[in-house]
Amino acid sequence: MTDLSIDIAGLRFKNPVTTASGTFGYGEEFLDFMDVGQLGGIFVKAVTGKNRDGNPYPRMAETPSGMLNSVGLQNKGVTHFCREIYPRIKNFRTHLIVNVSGSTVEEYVEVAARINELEAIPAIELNISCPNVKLGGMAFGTVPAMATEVTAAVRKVYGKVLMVKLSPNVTSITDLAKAVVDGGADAITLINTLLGMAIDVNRRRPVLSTITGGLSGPAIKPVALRMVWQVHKAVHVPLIGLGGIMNATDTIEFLLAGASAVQVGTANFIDPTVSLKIISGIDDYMQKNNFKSVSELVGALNTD
Amino acid sequence: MTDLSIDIAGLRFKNPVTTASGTFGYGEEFLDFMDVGQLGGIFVKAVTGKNRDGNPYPRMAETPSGMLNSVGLQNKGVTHFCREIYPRIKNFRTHLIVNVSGSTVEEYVEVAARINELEAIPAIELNISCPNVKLGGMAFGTVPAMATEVTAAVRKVYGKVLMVKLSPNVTSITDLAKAVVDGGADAITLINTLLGMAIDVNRRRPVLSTITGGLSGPAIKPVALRMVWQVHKAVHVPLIGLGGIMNATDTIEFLLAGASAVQVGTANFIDPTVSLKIISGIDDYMQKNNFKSVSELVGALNTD
Amino acid sequence: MHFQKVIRDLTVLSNIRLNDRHFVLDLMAPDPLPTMLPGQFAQILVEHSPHTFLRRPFSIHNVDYHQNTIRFLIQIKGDGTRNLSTIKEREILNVIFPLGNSFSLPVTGKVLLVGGGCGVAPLLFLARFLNQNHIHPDILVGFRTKKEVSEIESYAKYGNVQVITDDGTEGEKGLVTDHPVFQKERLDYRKIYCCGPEAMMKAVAGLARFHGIDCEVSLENTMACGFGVCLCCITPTDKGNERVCVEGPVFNTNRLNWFGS
Amino acid sequence: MHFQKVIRDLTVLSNIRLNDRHFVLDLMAPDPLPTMLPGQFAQILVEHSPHTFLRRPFSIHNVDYHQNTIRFLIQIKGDGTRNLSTIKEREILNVIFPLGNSFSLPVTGKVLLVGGGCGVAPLLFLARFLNQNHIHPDILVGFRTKKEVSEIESYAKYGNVQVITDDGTEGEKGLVTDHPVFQKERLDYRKIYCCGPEAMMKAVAGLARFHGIDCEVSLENTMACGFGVCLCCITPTDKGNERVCVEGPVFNTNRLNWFGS
Ligand SMILES: Cc1cc2nc3c(=O)[nH]c(=O)nc-3n(C[C@H](O)[C@H](O)[C@H](O)COP(=O)(O)OP(=O)(O)OC[C@H]3O[C@@H](n4cnc5c(N)ncnc54)[C@H](O)[C@@H]3O)c2cc1C
Ligand SMILES: Cc1cc2nc3c(=O)[nH]c(=O)nc-3n(C[C@H](O)[C@H](O)[C@H](O)COP(=O)(O)OP(=O)(O)OC[C@H]3O[C@@H](n4cnc5c(N)ncnc54)[C@H](O)[C@@H]3O)c2cc1C
Ligand SMILES: Cc1cc2nc3c(=O)[nH]c(=O)nc-3n(C[C@H](O)[C@H](O)[C@H](O)COP(=O)(O)O)c2cc1C
Ligand SMILES: Cc1cc2nc3c(=O)[nH]c(=O)nc-3n(C[C@H](O)[C@H](O)[C@H](O)COP(=O)(O)O)c2cc1C
Ligand code: FES
Ligand code: FES
Repeated sequence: MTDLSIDIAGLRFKNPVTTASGTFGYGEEFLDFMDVGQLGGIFVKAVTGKNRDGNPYPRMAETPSGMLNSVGLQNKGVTHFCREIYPRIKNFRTHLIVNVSGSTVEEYVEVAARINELEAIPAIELNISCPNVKLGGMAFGTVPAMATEVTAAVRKVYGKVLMVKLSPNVTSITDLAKAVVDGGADAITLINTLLGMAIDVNRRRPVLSTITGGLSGPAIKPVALRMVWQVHKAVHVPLIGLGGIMNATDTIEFLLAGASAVQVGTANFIDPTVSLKIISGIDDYMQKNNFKSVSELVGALNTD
Repeated sequence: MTDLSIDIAGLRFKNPVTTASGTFGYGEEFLDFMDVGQLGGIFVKAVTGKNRDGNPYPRMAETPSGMLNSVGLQNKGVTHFCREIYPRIKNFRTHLIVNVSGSTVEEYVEVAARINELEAIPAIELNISCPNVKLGGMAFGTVPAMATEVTAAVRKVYGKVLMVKLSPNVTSITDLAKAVVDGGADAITLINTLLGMAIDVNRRRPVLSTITGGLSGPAIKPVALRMVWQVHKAVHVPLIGLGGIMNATDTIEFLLAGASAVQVGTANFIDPTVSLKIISGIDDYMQKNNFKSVSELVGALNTD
Repeated sequence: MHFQKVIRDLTVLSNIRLNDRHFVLDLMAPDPLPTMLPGQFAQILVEHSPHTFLRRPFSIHNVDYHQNTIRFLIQIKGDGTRNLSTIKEREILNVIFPLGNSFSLPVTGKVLLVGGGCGVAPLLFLARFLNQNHIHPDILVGFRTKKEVSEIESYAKYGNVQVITDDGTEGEKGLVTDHPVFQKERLDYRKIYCCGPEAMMKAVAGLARFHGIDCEVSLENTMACGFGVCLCCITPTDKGNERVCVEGPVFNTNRLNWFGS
Repeated sequence: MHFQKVIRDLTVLSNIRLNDRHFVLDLMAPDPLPTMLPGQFAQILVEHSPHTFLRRPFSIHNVDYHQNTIRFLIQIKGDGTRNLSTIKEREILNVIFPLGNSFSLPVTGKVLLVGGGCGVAPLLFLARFLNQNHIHPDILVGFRTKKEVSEIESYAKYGNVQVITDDGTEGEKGLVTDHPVFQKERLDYRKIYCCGPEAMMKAVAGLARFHGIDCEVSLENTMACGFGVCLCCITPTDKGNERVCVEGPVFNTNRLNWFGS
């Protein structure tokens, strides 16, 4: 038997396979398909200060080995989350981590402070890919100083494990990683979606109502792996890697590149049980290659 | 009959379909397969000041709907190009455009000045994705001031059509586009490859000798389209779009997003004759949709 | 009402080509099928199609609980459906089902089913279901042309079928709303169930509304997951943005914003 | 020497499974085949395989100019070859060929062909070609185990075949270099042609060099285009980085940097 458990900033995960925010709902929709208690963790979908309707339809376009979405953080706000959702899911036997989003530093702080009070939530993941409404719509995650600022502000009110999720749409991912570590991040998730676009030539219109949207799926895996590897060399906090993971092999690639855990995103849409298959696939790989603990794989890429 | 010809900075292309640098050699290898004179143009592979051996093997990794390469500008240098290659290809009945690369401003200028003397070459394409050896390896194409500087320096010695090819690995592609227009670019090509990585889990090693490499193919098309559209709104020089084009539909998407012409890259490896199929596919589309001139399609995306 | 959703490898029992653009797939499950209702759909995984990344949603056309078979009526649109059209007997398809809500239980009185093109798919199951509930519906099906008219005998088992074609090569000529059943004096239905292209559903819903008839439609939408987690498939309703794959695909047209506010 | 390269839709004439991991494809052209030589290869497009983006290179195993057929011997490695292994008669494959250089024209005197596993593919065509040039080669073929030993009769038509298996279940036991032909006193060949896994080719090349025998190998490599434009497939030679798909795949081992400098 191999040891799949892994420590991330003092939090023990039973295995390194978690599900990505926005692709797993609150986990409830998966109960028909699987025992969610077998997952390393669930990153529940983005929670903002107030209710958000999200963007108009159409919100999705299929692309080669991927998809674009422009859901736009649709959710009923933090109060609804705490009152309605949390009681329904708090007994799932896995780490529940809330993806915290906002358009101002104040909104991030408000949501983080409210989530801090929920006993069964051991960590949050700050989603800093959102445009900062006060600073002309430039995303928090694209300017290092802004990234440090929002992380530090949340750090003040949030006492548990603070993860920050980075956007890949930047010239230097390592600058952003260092910026959030400076702000007090305990761990870094990467990557969020690449900004992309799809066009319908028959209608001569963008497919998405928002014109551009976020690209996810296997198409982005090479970029995601590269960023995990670059950040792994640049900072000393644990990393959670994602982007196009479809199977155990993809997952092991992220671990080797330096991720301590992974998130499965778009793949959940194609096979809702894929995470469990990945967990057993990692175990197979470790047995075949004589690894005892999954932590031996983390950053074990041989580059000489 | 539709009119497929298009003007780019005063240069008339017989149609908007050209082939991308590094994916079409010097055109000679395609003579068995097709009449290259039917192409709008050929962007020949990168030419540098001196001979370059390129990177060690392995230089290629297949990825979902794409591939990574780390060829590394292998070529025999500008003198060899002018003496040996140019005489062999100068009578191809299509626009031959040389992709000019370097590691210092001086190298770009030297190569551009030499190519300026070749009568049958009506334009060059500056490839500013290369790392600047004098400035710590940061690519010319990622820092606007550096991009302006190298463009302006080449502008001084190069009298014909000056195109600059941008790297997508930046936070703001429009800043870079404006920078090269400031430097005197007549047209902008976008995009070059996305920086990515592939890992072999059996050997626990990177697949590429250089660890990271350039991602091309359909996987990057959504990102490329988004950048063409953003730049089309931001600057007023003609654009040449590329990234993942496999067929006429993809091409029309780029034209609608704002490109005046396209380059076909990785697709040449899969079907060496694909460019000719694309040309006739555009004609079909125009006939079906009652367009007379291909220029009517450029930027014709309806976004209200 | 919660329907247990399952992921199953189903075996292709038959793949019958109806015409150039349509085919019927019968899939068989090894174990008993879960309960499903008309209007629900399935998400089919299309392997071997390089241009089909996500699953493809298809309405349940019919179910046979005795033989453990489930039937789909599919129109060839792009790579995914083209690929499915070539699948052979004994091959395996991975399917998630049943998904979404269903047409609401029938009221007493006359009801009309209106289907256009491939939108007829859920109506066969619905007609049978109404029949089991002692309702003999009127069924109006529209096709482009005679060559595409199909399965009329199947519908005829459960109701009075009328056909209309765009080009008049069979039945009446015109769009479904041109059909005599929509003449004012005959519009004495308690309910209209409609499925087809959005423009058609809007036209039918408009007539129904004008005559004060309850109308339910089955919406199409681009779906990534099909089971409620991606929020890609929303439609604006009186309750805000609702998911077509969970709160739909069947909506009472009074709840949609089709008629302005 | 320039070989006219063509892109053709070829029809699958037969797909014969040799064992768990190997199969032989016969493809037929509608028009006369271009001239090709042993050592050259083809790039096959694998459709219907979502994980196969680029073409796949395979050596020409044999050619029949009268019947316009070309044969490939293929080992199942990943998705692309697995997909090809299921292709049926009459299906179409798009193929670019002939690509690359060829084994050099034979010298007089004894020659040895050494193939390991799937590396035997180009050697059948080569053996036939040598035969046509009045050379009767010794042919040593290595396999993992008896079950994988195949096509021995085909080789036997053109030379003296000897078999060695890793597990000794047929012929000698061990790696090809363990075979008695490599015993010093018997190594009186003028030339050795070798194709197989790189480690095997290096071992054979080392022995050949030690005994002063000319040795040609056919290199594998990851290829994007296969016809010389991408520069992905280079190998270091005495002339710098050369393209395996154009200047190769066959190289005289003296030109490679296998033995240090
Ligand atoms: C709830 C529901 C039930 C459906 N029932 C049936 C049915 O019973 N029979 C039938 O033939 N079709 C049905 N459809 C439509 C069917 O899903 C699409 O025709 C199919 O997904 C097209 O796939 P493709 O790969 O062939 O085409 P593509 O090449 O992907 O696209 C062709 C066209 O179909 C549209 N489309 C693509 N993917 C989807 C998607 N996931 N959802 C909706 N539209 C899409 C595209 O916008 C495009 O215009 C249903 C759709 C929904 C949402
Ligand atoms: C000149 C040449 C001639 C060849 N002749 C034969 C032959 O006659 N019979 C035969 O069975 N095989 C031959 N091969 C090897 C064959 O091309 C690969 O086994 C095949 O491409 C694997 O494809 P796949 O999709 O099944 O495997 P993948 O899943 O793509 O990969 C499986 C393994 O094969 C390697 N591989 C993948 N793509 C290539 C590629 N384009 N070139 C080389 N290696 C690759 C990968 O590194 C990996 O280790 C030849 C290769 C070359 C370069
Ligand atoms: C439909 C959809 C909704 C998403 N919503 C969120 C979100 O609310 N917050 C967030 O941080 N990331 C969100 N993401 C991004 C994913 O969590 C993930 O970073 C991205 O999809 C890349 O991983 P993948 O390729 O495995 O899907 C969303 C992605 C998709 C496809
Ligand atoms: C093998 C290979 C070599 C390339 N060499 C060059 C080069 O020398 N100069 C350059 O500007 N771009 C080079 N590129 C980038 C392409 O020109 C093009 O920008 C990129 O591949 C995206 O287009 P595609 O997806 O259509 O291939 C190369 C790409 C590939 C795949
Ligand atoms: S398709 Fe994902 S929520 Fe409906
Ligand atoms: S594979 Fe492209 S040059 Fe050899």
